[in-house]
Amino acid sequence: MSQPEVLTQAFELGFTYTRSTGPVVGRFLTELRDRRIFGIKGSDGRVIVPPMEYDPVTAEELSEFVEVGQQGEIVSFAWVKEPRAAHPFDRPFAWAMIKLDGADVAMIHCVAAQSEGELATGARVQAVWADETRGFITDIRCFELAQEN
Amino acid sequence: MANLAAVVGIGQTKYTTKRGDVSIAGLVREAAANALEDAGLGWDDIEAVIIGKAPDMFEGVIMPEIYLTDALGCNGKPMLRVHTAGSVGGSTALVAASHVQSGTFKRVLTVAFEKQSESNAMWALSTPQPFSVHLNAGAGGYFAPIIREYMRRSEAPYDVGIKVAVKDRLHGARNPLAHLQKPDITLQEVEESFMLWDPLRFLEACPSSDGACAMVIASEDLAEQSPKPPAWIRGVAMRSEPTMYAGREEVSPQAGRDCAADVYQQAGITDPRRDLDCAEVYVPFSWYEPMWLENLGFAAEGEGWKLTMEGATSLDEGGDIPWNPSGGVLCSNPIGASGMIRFAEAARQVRGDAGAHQVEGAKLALGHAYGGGAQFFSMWVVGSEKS
Amino acid sequence: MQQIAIVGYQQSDCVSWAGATNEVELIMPVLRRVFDQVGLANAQDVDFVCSGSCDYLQGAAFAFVAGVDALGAVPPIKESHVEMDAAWALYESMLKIRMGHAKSALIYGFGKSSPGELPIVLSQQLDPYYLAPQWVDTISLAAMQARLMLDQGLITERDMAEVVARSRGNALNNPHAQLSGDIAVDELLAQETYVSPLRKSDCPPVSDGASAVIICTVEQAIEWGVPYAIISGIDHRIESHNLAMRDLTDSVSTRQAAQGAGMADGSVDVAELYAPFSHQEIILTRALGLGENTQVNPSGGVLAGNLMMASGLSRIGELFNRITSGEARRGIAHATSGPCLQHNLVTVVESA
Amino acid sequence: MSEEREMITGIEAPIYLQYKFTAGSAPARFLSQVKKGVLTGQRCPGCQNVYCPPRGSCAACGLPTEEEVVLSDKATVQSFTIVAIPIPNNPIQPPYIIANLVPDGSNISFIHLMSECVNEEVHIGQRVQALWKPEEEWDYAMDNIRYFKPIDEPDVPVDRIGTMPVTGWEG
Repeated sequence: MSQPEVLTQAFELGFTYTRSTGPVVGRFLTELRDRRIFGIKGSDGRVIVPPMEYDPVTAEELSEFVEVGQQGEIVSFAWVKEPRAAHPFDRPFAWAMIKLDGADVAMIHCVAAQSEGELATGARVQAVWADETRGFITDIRCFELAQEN
Repeated sequence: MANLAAVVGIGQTKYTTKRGDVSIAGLVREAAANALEDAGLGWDDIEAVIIGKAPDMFEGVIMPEIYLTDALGCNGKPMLRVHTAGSVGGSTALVAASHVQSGTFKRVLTVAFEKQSESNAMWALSTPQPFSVHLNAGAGGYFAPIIREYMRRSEAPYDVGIKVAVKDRLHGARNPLAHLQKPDITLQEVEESFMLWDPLRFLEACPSSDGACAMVIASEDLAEQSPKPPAWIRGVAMRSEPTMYAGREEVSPQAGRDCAADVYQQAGITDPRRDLDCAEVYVPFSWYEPMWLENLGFAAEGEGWKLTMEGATSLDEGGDIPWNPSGGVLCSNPIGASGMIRFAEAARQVRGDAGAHQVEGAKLALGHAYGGGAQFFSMWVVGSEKS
Repeated sequence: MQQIAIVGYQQSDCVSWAGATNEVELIMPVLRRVFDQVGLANAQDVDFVCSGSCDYLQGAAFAFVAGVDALGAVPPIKESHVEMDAAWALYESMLKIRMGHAKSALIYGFGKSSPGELPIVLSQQLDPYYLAPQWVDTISLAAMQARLMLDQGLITERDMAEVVARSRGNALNNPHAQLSGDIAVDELLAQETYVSPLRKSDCPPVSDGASAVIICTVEQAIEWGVPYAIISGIDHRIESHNLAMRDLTDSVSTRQAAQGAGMADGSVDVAELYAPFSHQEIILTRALGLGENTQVNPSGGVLAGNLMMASGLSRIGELFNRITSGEARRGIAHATSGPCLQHNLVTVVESA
Repeated sequence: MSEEREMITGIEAPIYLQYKFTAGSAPARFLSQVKKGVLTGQRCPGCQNVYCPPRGSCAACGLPTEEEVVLSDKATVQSFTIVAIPIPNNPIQPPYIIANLVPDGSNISFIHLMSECVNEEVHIGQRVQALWKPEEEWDYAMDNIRYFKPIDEPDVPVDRIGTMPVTGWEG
């Protein structure tokens, strides 16, 4: 029997999906475009950012939007020393759970910092907006340590 | 012996090219909420959720049950995701039924969906793979040669497919949820439509749709208390065979014949054309009606097209065995949901709740789905009576 | 509820790259071995077949269809598939047996994770509007979960390293493990962080492979005359997809599943937990209330080799091995799906 | 009043994933031979049927296929379709014929292009032969065969398609 060679070839599985957002996600992204951050009130009154369409406990549709602050505190974070090609930075950065002022539930986004040592749970961060906003989650380009007032 | 189970709630979305007004969760939720409302139930009444869809590549969301948990009120409950290619809507319903028929659960919700407008179905079904010839011509390219072989064997006239295309679109015009609404369609219009995959014309093929379908399936005692008539599940069957093997019968796959024999035996059906009142059968390309008429035993081999041409499967012509009174896959095709829609529409018929496409007095109906290279089959028979 | 027996389990080696082995070539040898173990010719000798896999691992739609080519499915068979870990395929198979439509079932799971960048591929499981477009990888999510525990004083880095050291040590006795060895906790702690606070050793390796299990009614097991263990309970539960809505330091759904499966009805001599990250083993152990009388992951667990879509099924199989070998009388197997232990399944297995 | 902007109702989500594909052992053996201009199949040790291209198993028996069989590049049309619409990822412009072809010596068909034919005259049972690219362009790919074209041999009766020996069809 013939011996096979090992045949390896790279390929890309790619498509640009066209997602419709529905009213809740759409409202959040619309506000992002206008550089505002909105959450939604859950059935227990907690403010969830980004807004969920359906309450995790009661399964009811949610609709009460609340604007939250653009600063908040780090609840937890992961320091990425070696960013992957798909990641938003090509230098070390953090993914973090960030509880924005006025929100009760953290959102996950990236944080720019020089080193892991700059960051800590409880550290205050603020949103940095993209130069052009278009109604996409990356309109918040990243968070960075908040300036002391 | 399996416990008795019944469909007690059915919910669907309107099928359309693009549901631009909802998220993926919103689409799935709409069908589920409609099913709950139909059953007179709330989210807390549901013990488990069984969800199905075709390849994740259609929406680019991997294992979407993970993201859909909250939309389906599933936090703290079991959730199972089925994927058996195009038959998935049917097999999802069967897996859901097994949750109740096994005596494990009293009442479950099952949902199947596709939001095909998020991508391009043709792309998702023919993504490039290294070292293979890029000749994949979509589902039509796969099935057209098989149809050609059926035409050769059966010596059916060329216009059988055209007749099916018109018949199902006229059925669909009675169904407000159907995607294609073509009440004025003519044989000539179908015949003159663009040839896509010779011998298949544009109007002989299914559309690409967004949509979701859901059902609530309950145990015997709960079904009896249900506010609307239950559709009793009288038989369930699945069969699979490989896509390709030497000597495979592609025109009338053995898996389809075996699956039908199994489900008929459970439901006590000896002559499907006589014993069943109607059938919702997965016909994505017009010629698959005569082919499945034979495969499912409604007609002898080589004779299926005659039933079609006689009008036996047409509601409008007063046929004795209407096929796809809802308009079928030829009118609406959210791939992952298409099988479940067949199963749900069969249940609607025996509940007497099919509106303008109701088959008068329907008591026993077949739901059918197939997928892959016509190699995965799932079927159920539902009835207005328990036995 | 009808008792159901496990009669066979086989797994391939966990390898970082399966090389020139396609899906059917990956599955066939494992199926051959599990059929031989029970004395069956092929899939025609069981009443139902169910598999678990994920198209995106290898990047092709309908990856599972190739699995059917390994079965000898002519004449046609009763067969189904979940786009989940095959532990859920076993769950579906149990329902089929309980409803009387099968007396036996073959379950298999397979994954070739090596072709893609697994942590990035799995980012596309997340919320498609808020998280997937950010490409938040699964290791980073687990790292945030670990930090929550560290910050709250629920664990120390040493605790995590101890899990890893035990896993590697236990894996010395597992011929299919990818990572094994005698490694000191201090040695692990001396390694630098990877996605901080996780070290590479806290994360599972990327593995290719497959596993298979055969289950049947007790009557069938007796008729076949093979050793068997009894599945006395099985349940699974999912939690909110919003990670921040969950208490990530606990696993509520694992506890619910264990309760549903009747774990508390007897002793738990051994627990095979699908904990992809070291701290998650601690979360699970605590959520389940496992004490010193329970041996955790004698196989080495998935830190020693992680067959995506098969690891959950393998946990059940490994437990079966412990029980039929007489090392344990009763135990639990756990499977997970989704980021940070979102969806969990618990199976209770007892000696016959 | 500030300028009212439209609500966001949709987004574009680019999902581009990179993979490194490795052909399985059976396909790799097959492609290694195709690179030399030779079509091969693999025989099932159970039912003795020959699969081309081989995928590693006889799907009917569930057995690994090992024995390699050299096939002819002459084939019979089992069925075909004329594709009239452009297909994503497919560079060929319609209309073109995709045929299910069984090479002599094999018991199963594969799909490939047919050309140098009158579309209306293509039929089941027709005899065709591979038209290979120039040898210097051969790679590990089935498109070393540019297409199949009709040859002047009598049709194979329908019930014998898929049973031709590698020595061919005498008519």
